Amino acid sequence: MTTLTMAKALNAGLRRALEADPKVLLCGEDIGKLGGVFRITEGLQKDFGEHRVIDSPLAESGIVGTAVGMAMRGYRPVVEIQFDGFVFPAYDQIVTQVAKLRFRTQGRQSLPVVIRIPFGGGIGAVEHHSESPEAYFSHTPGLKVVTCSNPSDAYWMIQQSIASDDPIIFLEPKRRYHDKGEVDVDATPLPLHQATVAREGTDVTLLAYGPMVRTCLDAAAAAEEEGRSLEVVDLRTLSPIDTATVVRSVQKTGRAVVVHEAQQNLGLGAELSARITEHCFYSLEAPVLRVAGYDMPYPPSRVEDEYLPDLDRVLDAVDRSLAH
Amino acid sequence: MTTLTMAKALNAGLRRALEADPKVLLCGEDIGKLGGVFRITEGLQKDFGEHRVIDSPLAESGIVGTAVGMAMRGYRPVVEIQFDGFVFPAYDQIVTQVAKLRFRTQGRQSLPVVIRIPFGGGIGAVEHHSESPEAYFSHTPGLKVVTCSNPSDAYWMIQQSIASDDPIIFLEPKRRYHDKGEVDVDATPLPLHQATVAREGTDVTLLAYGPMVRTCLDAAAAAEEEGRSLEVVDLRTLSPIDTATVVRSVQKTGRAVVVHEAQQNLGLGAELSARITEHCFYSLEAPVLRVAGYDMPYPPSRVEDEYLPDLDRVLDAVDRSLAH
Amino acid sequence: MLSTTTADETDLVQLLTPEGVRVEHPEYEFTGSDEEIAGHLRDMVLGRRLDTEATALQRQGELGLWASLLGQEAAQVGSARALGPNDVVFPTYREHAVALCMGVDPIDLLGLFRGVDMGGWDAEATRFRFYTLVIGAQTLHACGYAMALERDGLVGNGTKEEDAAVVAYFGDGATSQGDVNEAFVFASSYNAPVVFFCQNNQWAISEPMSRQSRIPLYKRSLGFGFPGVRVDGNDVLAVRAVTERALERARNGGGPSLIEAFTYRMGAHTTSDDPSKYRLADELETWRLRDPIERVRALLRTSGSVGESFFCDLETEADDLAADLRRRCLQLQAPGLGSMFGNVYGEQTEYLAAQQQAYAEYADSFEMEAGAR
Amino acid sequence: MLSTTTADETDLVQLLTPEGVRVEHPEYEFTGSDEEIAGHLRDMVLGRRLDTEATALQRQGELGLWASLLGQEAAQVGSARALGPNDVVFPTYREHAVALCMGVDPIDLLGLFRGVDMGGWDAEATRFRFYTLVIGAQTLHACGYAMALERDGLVGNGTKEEDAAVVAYFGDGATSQGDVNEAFVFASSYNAPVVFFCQNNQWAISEPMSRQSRIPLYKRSLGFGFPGVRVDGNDVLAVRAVTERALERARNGGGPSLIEAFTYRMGAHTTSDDPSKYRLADELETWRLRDPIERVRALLRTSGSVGESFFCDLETEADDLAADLRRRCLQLQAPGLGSMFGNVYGEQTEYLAAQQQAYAEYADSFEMEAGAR
Ligand SMILES: Cc1ncc(C[n+]2csc(CCOP(=O)(O)OP(=O)(O)O)c2C)c(N)n1
Ligand SMILES: Cc1ncc(C[n+]2csc(CCOP(=O)(O)OP(=O)(O)O)c2C)c(N)n1
Ligand SMILES: [Mg+2]
Ligand SMILES: [Mg+2]
Repeated sequence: MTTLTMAKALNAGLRRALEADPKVLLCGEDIGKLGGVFRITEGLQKDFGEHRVIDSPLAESGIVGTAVGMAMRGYRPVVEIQFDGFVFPAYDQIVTQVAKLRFRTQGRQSLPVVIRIPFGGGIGAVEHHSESPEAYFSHTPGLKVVTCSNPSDAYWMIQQSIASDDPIIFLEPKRRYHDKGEVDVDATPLPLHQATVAREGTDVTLLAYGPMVRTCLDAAAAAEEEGRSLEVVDLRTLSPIDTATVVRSVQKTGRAVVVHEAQQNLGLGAELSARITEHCFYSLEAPVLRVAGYDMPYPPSRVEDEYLPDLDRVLDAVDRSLAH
Repeated sequence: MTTLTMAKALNAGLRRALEADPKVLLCGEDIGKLGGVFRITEGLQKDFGEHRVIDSPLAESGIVGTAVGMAMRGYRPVVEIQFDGFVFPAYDQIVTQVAKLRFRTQGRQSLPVVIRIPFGGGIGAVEHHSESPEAYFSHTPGLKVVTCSNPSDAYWMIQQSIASDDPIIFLEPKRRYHDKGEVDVDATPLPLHQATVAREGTDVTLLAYGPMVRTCLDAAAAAEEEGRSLEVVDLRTLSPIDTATVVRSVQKTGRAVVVHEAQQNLGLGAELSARITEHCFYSLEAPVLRVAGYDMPYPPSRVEDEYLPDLDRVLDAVDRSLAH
Repeated sequence: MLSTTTADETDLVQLLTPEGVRVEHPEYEFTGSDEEIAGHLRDMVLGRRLDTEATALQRQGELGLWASLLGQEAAQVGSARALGPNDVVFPTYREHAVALCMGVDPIDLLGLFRGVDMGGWDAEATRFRFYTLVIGAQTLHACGYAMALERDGLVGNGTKEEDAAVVAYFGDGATSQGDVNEAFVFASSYNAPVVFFCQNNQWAISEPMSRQSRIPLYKRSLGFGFPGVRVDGNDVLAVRAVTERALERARNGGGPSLIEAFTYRMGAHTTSDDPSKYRLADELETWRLRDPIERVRALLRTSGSVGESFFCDLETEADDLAADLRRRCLQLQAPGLGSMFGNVYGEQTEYLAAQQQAYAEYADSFEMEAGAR
Repeated sequence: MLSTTTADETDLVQLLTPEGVRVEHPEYEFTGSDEEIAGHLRDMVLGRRLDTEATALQRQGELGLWASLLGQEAAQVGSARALGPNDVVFPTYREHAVALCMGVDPIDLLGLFRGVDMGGWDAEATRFRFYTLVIGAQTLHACGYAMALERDGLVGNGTKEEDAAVVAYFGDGATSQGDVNEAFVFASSYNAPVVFFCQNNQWAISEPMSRQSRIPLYKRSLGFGFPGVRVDGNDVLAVRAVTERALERARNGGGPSLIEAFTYRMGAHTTSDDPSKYRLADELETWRLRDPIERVRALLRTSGSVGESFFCDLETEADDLAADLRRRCLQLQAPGLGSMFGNVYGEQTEYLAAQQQAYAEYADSFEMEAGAR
């Protein structure tokens, strides 16, 4: 057991993946000498060389498109997109090429590409640096979308993603990069696409992922003081959603609140609400409520605290759910 | 009243917009002499000149990006994307630039760009030519997303979209281009963002848009023979959803089935289900059901009939809803 | 000459005139035997015949669409025959003759257009990757693949049998796409062993080359720091010579280069297209005189290196290919949708497995109904 | 000299040496008066002072981030001062000195970096469009705007007072983006009146120019059919002369051109960056000797065309600007989130209006709570 920040845990996970398999390559802007703007790849180019840790020209479509070509030849490229807001130049390559290749080849060609994206707000950044694009990718068949909420998951999930033969969008909650946590490098990790009950409770289920798991755990702790028992489910994988774990929890509590930073309209909350209603129609005591980013572009950072779901908004929704 | 195909109605609507406002420009690949691959712009370059009906280089990001620049100088560009599957190279310009400009300028700069996209399947096309990307755009604040289901709406909605000061993704159900319908060019059209009850009924509400409205109307006609009364709501605008009209209908019938071609996971059906459950929790007799594309890439055309929602699948869902 | 077909003729590498006369070029030379020339003719004739048959199949409703290569046989065969045994091709959707040369079973080319699959051949074994319909996307894949070759130690390693390179095909229209230009950037930056082979057939659907560039396309690479050359795309000998040189350079670690094969799309863009809307018949006439096949026939007839029977046998072979293609095309069935749920992921998801099962049950219910009748 | 800073020095247009000596160039000439030169110095000094103050404000937590222009003053002022009264600028995020020259109130530049807005100035009135953080996106906007100018009859119409053109700023790293290359395609295809002004400051965050291109960047345009020129980006006279020529050409209907201003990013990429990780101090030293401000000071001192008081006054003016900037920065408040719901659409949606109301009620409930305490 060691205590690591999420950033260091990711770095350690990448290092282990590079050591384990010579076919693993990292590519992206500024990931070499600089170690990435968040230092997630710090020291890796020095230790594994420029041929395996590749600084790319400033062109995201090019980064993903060349990764596709490398994967076609048996490599396992792990691509870094510098910020969430800069993934869109690569969107075409991701949705028309990465997501579809296996299907187009009738399952014959796998495309083990991992696309790492630091995502979400809360770090006081300028525009385009705080986006939550997960729904765009989750709606796309052929991709898998995962996100970690703590250092241990970060360490394991990045390795599992690299080992997966499916293309994976790996979302890193950048505001949690410096959160510390225990990492047991000898543990047997949970299966990658399994959700986990991060805290047990009986009254209302909070469904969250990535940066909002911490927020929900805090909310649950606060609620406990008021005598309310909230269960927190950390989805971990956004596509495919682990419906079984979600349904199990909601069938128990009868109430669900989904929490995410992304804009509400057609966000993950919509899908979770639809699935929960389909599966738990008779056990639901209240409609699934959503606490999400408002449906506007991400605002200037000085007001992001008002924009982002926080403990108060979560508890407010819990109150509304219980009032039903 | 004249009878027109949807293709001709769009052509007539574009013509009228070009006549009405010298600031209206059309841009896109092959829209000039060829009149577009679907002939929607047929004859317009001849009549309005190369300066207003502009054949663009083969580059979608360029098409949308230059349209942004033209709109900044007071023009009202109407962009044609040749097929749904080719909008993604322009995705960055659409979501980071087109969608955000007004917000970034604190409401001072409007960006009246219309992006026309023939969408959906059912025409026996090769890959990338049958996509339904509406959820990607609907999740993006700052955009409005509309789609027509009949020639009259096509005629009016394209003009209303061009007149709108907001950027609009205008989705044209290409499999309905040759459907005929009455167009009254002197009518007063419905407001652009209002849904309409395309057929009244009492037992179950079918929610559809674009190509699936025809399918749902057919299903309702077939159901009538079995003594079932289905109401069909044509959403017309996918963002913002006209929640009031949807809720009114579902409160009446107590049951809803959403039908779309797009993949189910995080499709419009998810959002509609979530909203309906929020607003109609106590009047819902069954969970909102979804009839949608399966969550795989659009398949080869010889099996698209099995992939696409059809009358039978809609009626099957109606049965399941009523069985609750 | 028409504006769209005006080239800096002086820039054009040509080794065989439209009249079938071999000419010298200061830099390039075709060193193959007469037999090889006859082989190239055969490739071109078979390619054309395949194309004609597919077009006919489309007209008869057996294919949903076809993208004809008519007029581009020399560009395709000349470049394909320049490939070494390890070289890999990333095509667009029109390189049917390249596919033939690389040993793709022609029937496998039809699946995409018939709507039964998205490519039926073995991309690995044939070294002919799948068709790409999104304009330009494959140029980046080619570049990445080339970078991977280098990482595999297969570039400039002094072992001719091992060295490999990549050819990325694309059209004149594609040169406007961001992806293609980014591919130029990456190839240049990493000195990747990739040959960018642009078939400038003068048209991108209805748009003439002049809409995409006001200078000859082969000059594009000058802006990115690697060489470009324009070759008479209807001259199979010149195309072969030029491509061979570029591939050798790439395999040896010399980096990328761009070839513009100056040719002409004799047919419609695809069977859905109607070129009469946007181009003049004159243009077609001009280019008919430059037919890539006729000039080789003329050469072989003049040189007498093959007997008349060669031509007859070739016709027969082509007809057989066509007949066989037709017969097998009619049998080409799509696998059921049910089987496709398994092709989305390597590790199937519960969610999709459930959809698959629901679909199967739903489909069964119809069959049962039908059976009950 | 270091590899990243090696230029084909012979290609470089220079009119003022680092030592402050005016030199001749066969093609370009700076024709402005000494007064104008003094004016340029003033612009550069104010730009640098603004930059220093903003950097300090960031260190003190008053700004979230700052992108320093240090070292690029001549490239920015020289190009901005070449603009005619109708010309329009599409900047990146670093053109603070251009903004100053165009009359943008410096405080308005801070909003984005303080996190209170995304651009506070009037883009219409100042003809200085908003900053664009997505690398390269603005080059297409610039190109479209230029196409619109042409449609407005404001290009080459013979009336100097009316003619207009556009300048698109971008960096060396940006040249790799698809969008920038597509902007080259569109500008070339439509002969749009746009000057592509690339500030090659040798670095894209941690990546040296050589990662983006192996040939000088000004040559990129040769691949697209329009002229490119490399100018000493630390020589304000040369930049001005070169940009003036390019703008005139554009306004007259001569079409696009590319200028590569060869300069150096003396500071970090932004205040979040740590250049010691990736570049050597030596490089900085080399470039310090080419400081864009010092050479003009030297020239003015030698020529004696301004008195010593000019320099003193300028220091005072700069200090005042800085003090004023600081004072106003501290007062810069974000409008409440509540007001922003109204900025998403021209025609507000019911859905968002409802969110706005819910937000207002929710926010009020806290205020009431707070009030009740
Ligand atoms: C990204 C994208 N945009 C648009 C299209 C539609 N489209 C298919 S082929 C074509 C023209 C291609 O021209 P060119 O590159 O010259 O190749 P050619 O067809 O002439 O071989 C277009 C616009 C597409 N397939 N992909
Ligand atoms: C599309 C996109 N990708 C990545 C980034 C992150 N980023 C911001 S500035 C920068 C480097 C830009 O370098 P250059 O174009 O040379 O401009 P400079 O900052 O040197 O002025 C990068 C990679 C971005 N803003 N946009
Ligand atoms: Mg072409
Ligand atoms: Mg730079």
